[in-house]
Amino acid sequence: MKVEKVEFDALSRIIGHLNAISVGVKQAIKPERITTEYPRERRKLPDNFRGLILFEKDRCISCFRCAFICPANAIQMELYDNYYPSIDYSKCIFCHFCVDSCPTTALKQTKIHDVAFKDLDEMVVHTDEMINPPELLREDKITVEYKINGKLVLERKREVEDLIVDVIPVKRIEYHSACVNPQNCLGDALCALICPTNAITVVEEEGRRIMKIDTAKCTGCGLCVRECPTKTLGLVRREG
Amino acid sequence: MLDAIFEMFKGNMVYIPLIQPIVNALMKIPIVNYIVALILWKPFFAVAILPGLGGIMIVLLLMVYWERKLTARVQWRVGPLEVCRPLRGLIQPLADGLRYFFQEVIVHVEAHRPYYVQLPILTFIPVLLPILFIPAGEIVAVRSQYAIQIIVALIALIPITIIAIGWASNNRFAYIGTVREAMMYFAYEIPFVIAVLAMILMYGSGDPYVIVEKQTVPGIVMNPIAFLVFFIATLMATSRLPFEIPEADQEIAFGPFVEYSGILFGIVMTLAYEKLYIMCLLMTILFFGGWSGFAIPLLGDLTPAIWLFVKAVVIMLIIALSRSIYPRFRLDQALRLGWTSMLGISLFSLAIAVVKVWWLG
Amino acid sequence: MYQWEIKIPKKIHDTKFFGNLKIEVIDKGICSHCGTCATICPVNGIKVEDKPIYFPNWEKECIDCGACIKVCPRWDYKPLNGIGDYLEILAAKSKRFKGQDGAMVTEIMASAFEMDLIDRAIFVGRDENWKPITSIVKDIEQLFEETIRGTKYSFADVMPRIKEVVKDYRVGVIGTPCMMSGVRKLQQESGIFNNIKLAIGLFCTENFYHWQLHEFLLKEKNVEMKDAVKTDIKRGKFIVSLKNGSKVSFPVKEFDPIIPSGCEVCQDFAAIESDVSVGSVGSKAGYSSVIVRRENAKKVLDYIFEKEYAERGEVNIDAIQKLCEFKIKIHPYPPKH
Amino acid sequence: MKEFSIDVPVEPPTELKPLFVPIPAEYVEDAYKSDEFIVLVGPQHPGSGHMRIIVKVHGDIIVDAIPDPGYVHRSMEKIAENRLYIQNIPLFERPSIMDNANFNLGYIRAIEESLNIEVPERAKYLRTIMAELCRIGTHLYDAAILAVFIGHTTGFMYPFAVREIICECLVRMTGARFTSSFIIPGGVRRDVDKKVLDFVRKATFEIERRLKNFEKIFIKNPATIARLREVGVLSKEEAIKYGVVGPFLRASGVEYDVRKIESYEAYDDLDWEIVVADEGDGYARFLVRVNEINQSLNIIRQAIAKIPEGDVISQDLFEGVDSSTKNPKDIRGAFYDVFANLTLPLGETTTLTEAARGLLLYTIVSDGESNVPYRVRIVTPGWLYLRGFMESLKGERLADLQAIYGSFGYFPPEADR
Repeated sequence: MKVEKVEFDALSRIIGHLNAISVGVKQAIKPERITTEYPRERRKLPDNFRGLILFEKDRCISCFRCAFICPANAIQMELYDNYYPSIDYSKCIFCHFCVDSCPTTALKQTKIHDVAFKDLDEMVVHTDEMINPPELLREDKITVEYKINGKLVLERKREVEDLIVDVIPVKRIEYHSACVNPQNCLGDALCALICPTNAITVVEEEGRRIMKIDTAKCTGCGLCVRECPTKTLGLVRREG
Repeated sequence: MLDAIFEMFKGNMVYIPLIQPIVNALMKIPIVNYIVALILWKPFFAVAILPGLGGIMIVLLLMVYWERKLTARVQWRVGPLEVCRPLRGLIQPLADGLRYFFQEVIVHVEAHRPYYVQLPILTFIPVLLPILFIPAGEIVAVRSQYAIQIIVALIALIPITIIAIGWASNNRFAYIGTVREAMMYFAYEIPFVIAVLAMILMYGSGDPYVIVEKQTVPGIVMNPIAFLVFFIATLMATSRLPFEIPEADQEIAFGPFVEYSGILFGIVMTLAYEKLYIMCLLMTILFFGGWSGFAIPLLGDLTPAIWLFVKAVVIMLIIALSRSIYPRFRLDQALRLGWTSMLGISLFSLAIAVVKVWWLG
Repeated sequence: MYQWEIKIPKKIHDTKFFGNLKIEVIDKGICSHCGTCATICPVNGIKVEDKPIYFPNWEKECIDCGACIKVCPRWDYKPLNGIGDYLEILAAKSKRFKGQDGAMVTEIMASAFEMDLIDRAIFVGRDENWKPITSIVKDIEQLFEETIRGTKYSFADVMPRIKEVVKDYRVGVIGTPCMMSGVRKLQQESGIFNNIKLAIGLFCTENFYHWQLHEFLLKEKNVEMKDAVKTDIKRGKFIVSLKNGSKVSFPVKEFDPIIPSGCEVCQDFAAIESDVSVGSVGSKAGYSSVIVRRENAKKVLDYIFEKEYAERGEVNIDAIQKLCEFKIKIHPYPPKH
Repeated sequence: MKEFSIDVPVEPPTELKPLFVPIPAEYVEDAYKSDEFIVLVGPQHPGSGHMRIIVKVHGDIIVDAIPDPGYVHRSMEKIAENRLYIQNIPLFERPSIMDNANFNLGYIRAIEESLNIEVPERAKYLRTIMAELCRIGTHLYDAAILAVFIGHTTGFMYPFAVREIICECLVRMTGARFTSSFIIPGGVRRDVDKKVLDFVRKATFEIERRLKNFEKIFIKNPATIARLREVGVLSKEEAIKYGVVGPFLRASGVEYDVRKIESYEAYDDLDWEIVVADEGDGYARFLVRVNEINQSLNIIRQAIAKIPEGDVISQDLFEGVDSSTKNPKDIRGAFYDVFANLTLPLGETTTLTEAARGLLLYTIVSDGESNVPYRVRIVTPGWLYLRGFMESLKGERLADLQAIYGSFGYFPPEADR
């Protein structure tokens, strides 16, 4: 397709000037404004909006997947009773790879996108701060939604949108760790060291070392399987 | 001696029925009555309050706000809002001015320090000089038969101060900016003078009083071509878009004013608005019937001044729209426009005036 | 609930296991520098470089698992000697490869690749100073490179490199007799090392630290290793062939001051625990002696001769036998001094 | 006209020395000995910044222009070598955040080509829609920058307002306004529902309607035309010689578009045309992109009308992966298991993508066993047409530098990577 040639003689110039002025005047009289007065009004965001990440402790199996996948290295695992993620929002790029990686939906997206931090240290949001949404001081009374019915209309409703989204947890098959190749074992007990739930224990006796996996405690995170240097361990489907 | 001066003041005071009781009361208090008499002395009133400095202050505050607000409106935005929300951000320019006040003024090493600091303040002189000759009804500083010619001559002084500012800045961009300013000066000055000349020819006098008196039909109807030339010359002279060539912040980073900061920058930036104000006053007198308008009994002598001011301000507000419609021309294009089309149509407007005066009476 | 148990060796000294190894083997001077301990170390702490084996900061970082002691060939050392069991002894010369002698090591490895016996092989290349650089070979094409052939007479970190590939691939290893012993110990210890499908042993009297060899040749013999094209030991003489065509040769005896103490207790000349041992001793110039010890190696050799990649030569078993005995003589254990 | 050079010894300014200007001292001295002088445009430039052009002017005419790019060089290719394949997705969106979908797409296609994954049809259409939305966004952004370069503030605001609608479309589709990291090897991260696609379709008409205002006030404004016409002309031969790409090449009359020549995603199924202009001046470059916006809107409408139902993530990905969820409509829960240990087979894969500003090349070299790329090569359009940009500056006025800069839509982060 060839681009249309634009005339540039005196007449078309005058028409051009008049056109430009007419648009200017028209918009000055009746503007098609699309600005929202943000802190007082708030844009309605879709449910899949990638905002601040919340954390549900009960669901977490301490599998470190979020920390491993994070492209910005923003997630660090912190030790409480187990290892739980903490997010450094000075690094986070809101790609939500962690949310998609979480096999148990312990990490959830919210619509919160405007949080003020006092300093860089505070930007490291620890696990206990991630469980509850941050304190919200909301000035907004109006929710604005972009609606197009032939023309773009900013629909203003006097309502306050809930920023926390209900996330439907993904269906998950449960696993537990098992010793599949005992003859490979070196007895190095790295699995016991890494196990976030202390499901793997080592008892040292005279001349031998007894390794145990407590499948009841095991969350099936697969960390020991990844860590084992000799492929001794493997994940097995949990029965029942 | 003092009494003689006081008598002179008293004999030529602005009469405003609305505040006359207060004036009368104040006139009885010693010393205060001197001050009141001075303020209401017509020449002083013209220069210091309306249409002089006071007018300029109002115009500056209003114009900056209006320009931003109008541009925002055209551009589907809101504009300044947060400074005093109930007034929709009306005092934003005041806040900006305040900020300029507390900002550090940096004078760089290579600048000519005395001129660099003094010139922005000195520019007030060529700006205020034309106001001496602009009458608003009875309120006038200097009454002259050749007032229009003198005003045009004095307006021509303003670019010289800008060039001096650029010179004192001693900067490559400032240099380019001043050269552009000088070139633009030549481009618009001649058509501008010819357009004014056409109007003077039409009215047969350079006396504003005669001009206003003769405008039973506004000058814009009598000679629209001259108005067009005058209008474009105004845009060029005050370096408004599409002729914002000397400043051109994307190309040469504010040209002559590139090195200024703080309150000096604030003063320098008002220069264009002050010039615009004077041009608009002149335009009102030449094309829009000056201070003529229905009398408001309560304001007395102030009525014509208010009319003049209001008309000028309205024109300014309309001119502000040009900023959101046009991009910037290149220098050579603007020069070509000035030296060919504008010169041509200004001569045409002169011809219209000649035809009207000689053949139609 | 899963439960399994591991035997752990006895500690002689009351310190971590690496401490035991350090005292009993490394500090005693019987460490052969084979690097088996580094191969198995689960925390990758043990370092094999051009100096005695060490574990920086082991007091803290060693997790005290005892794996290093379990696999160390010199822990509780009983020297192996003699020519060992074998299925067949033969001499051969590769037609495809050109090497120091018969290039049979490269040939066997290449054939193993062709037979899809292994996916990765660990070879020792060298830089311009003849410093050994281990490289993991993925296909036959890489074997045609010049630098990975020829004997370097210096310790290389062959064993630790096994760790990188052994989890996912079948591996072929070439090494000195002590490394072969290490490989067998590894295979006893953990099933994962059964992935080492082919272990080729080299005839070895002694091996050197590269820097010592380099310095010795430079100072005593005024030979720059940069200029060398080939090093060899023939009839008790160390021969360095130089780029300009001249040769420098001197009796091996002169090396005595730089022989590492670990080698002085080693009596294994013919890599008894390997799958197949290769060396120049016992065959004519341009041929290699090959001692086939196990079935997997036998298959490879059969394949080679079936495809006629190599031609046979005459082998002199007595010569090998003689050198085995000679090594026992010069390396008595326990050492005399 | 005879010219007289002033024989006054002028000291070259010392300021050029500490600024690490990549020109020899003699160059500056020569300029100062003759009638010319050197103006540094940038790097703190009111328009775009992050880029310095060393301009030698003779009076008002540019004699020579030397680019000094690299102010926003982040060594992306090197960073990529230390990251998992999947972790590079957010990284490779960053050179040009307006154009994230196209930049993402090129990389993902290289991975897919290497792994030999068949992408589901629906995912292909969704990718096409996203790529075109980003193309419109980028063209609008460039138009806005061009407007601000020649001093038109309304021309700056209108495209950004229209871009807001595009952002709204993208946020509804992907959850992020830009840098959505939405395209993954084997498809897209999750399915987009019908309502959202309907909104996007309606939005295209709204964009078209609003662009009419923009056309009157900026595109067809005589002052704009005056500034851009016959400025920075690159003839067809020159454009090819200097390796100009994308809409800027098409503006010089070369009919070349990767989407037609090596069609990818759903472009082959849709009906659209390559936009070409003959003049090769600044205005033609601008108009080509304006017309491409219309083509893109057309593509989006067609794609939404034609989009098939079905999966959005390739089933090949789940093969051999021990993942708990294998939902072909949503990657949630299986992201790590599928992608963390993604390893490309040994070899080199190259893809060409038509990004908004032109040809975008990705080459991934894999060593066949590690889960990070051995080498990634990105050649961005900005870098390719920088030479043409500099050549077109010569002989123009200093005031035209901005107009030409804007007409090329040069985006330093994209060129510097």
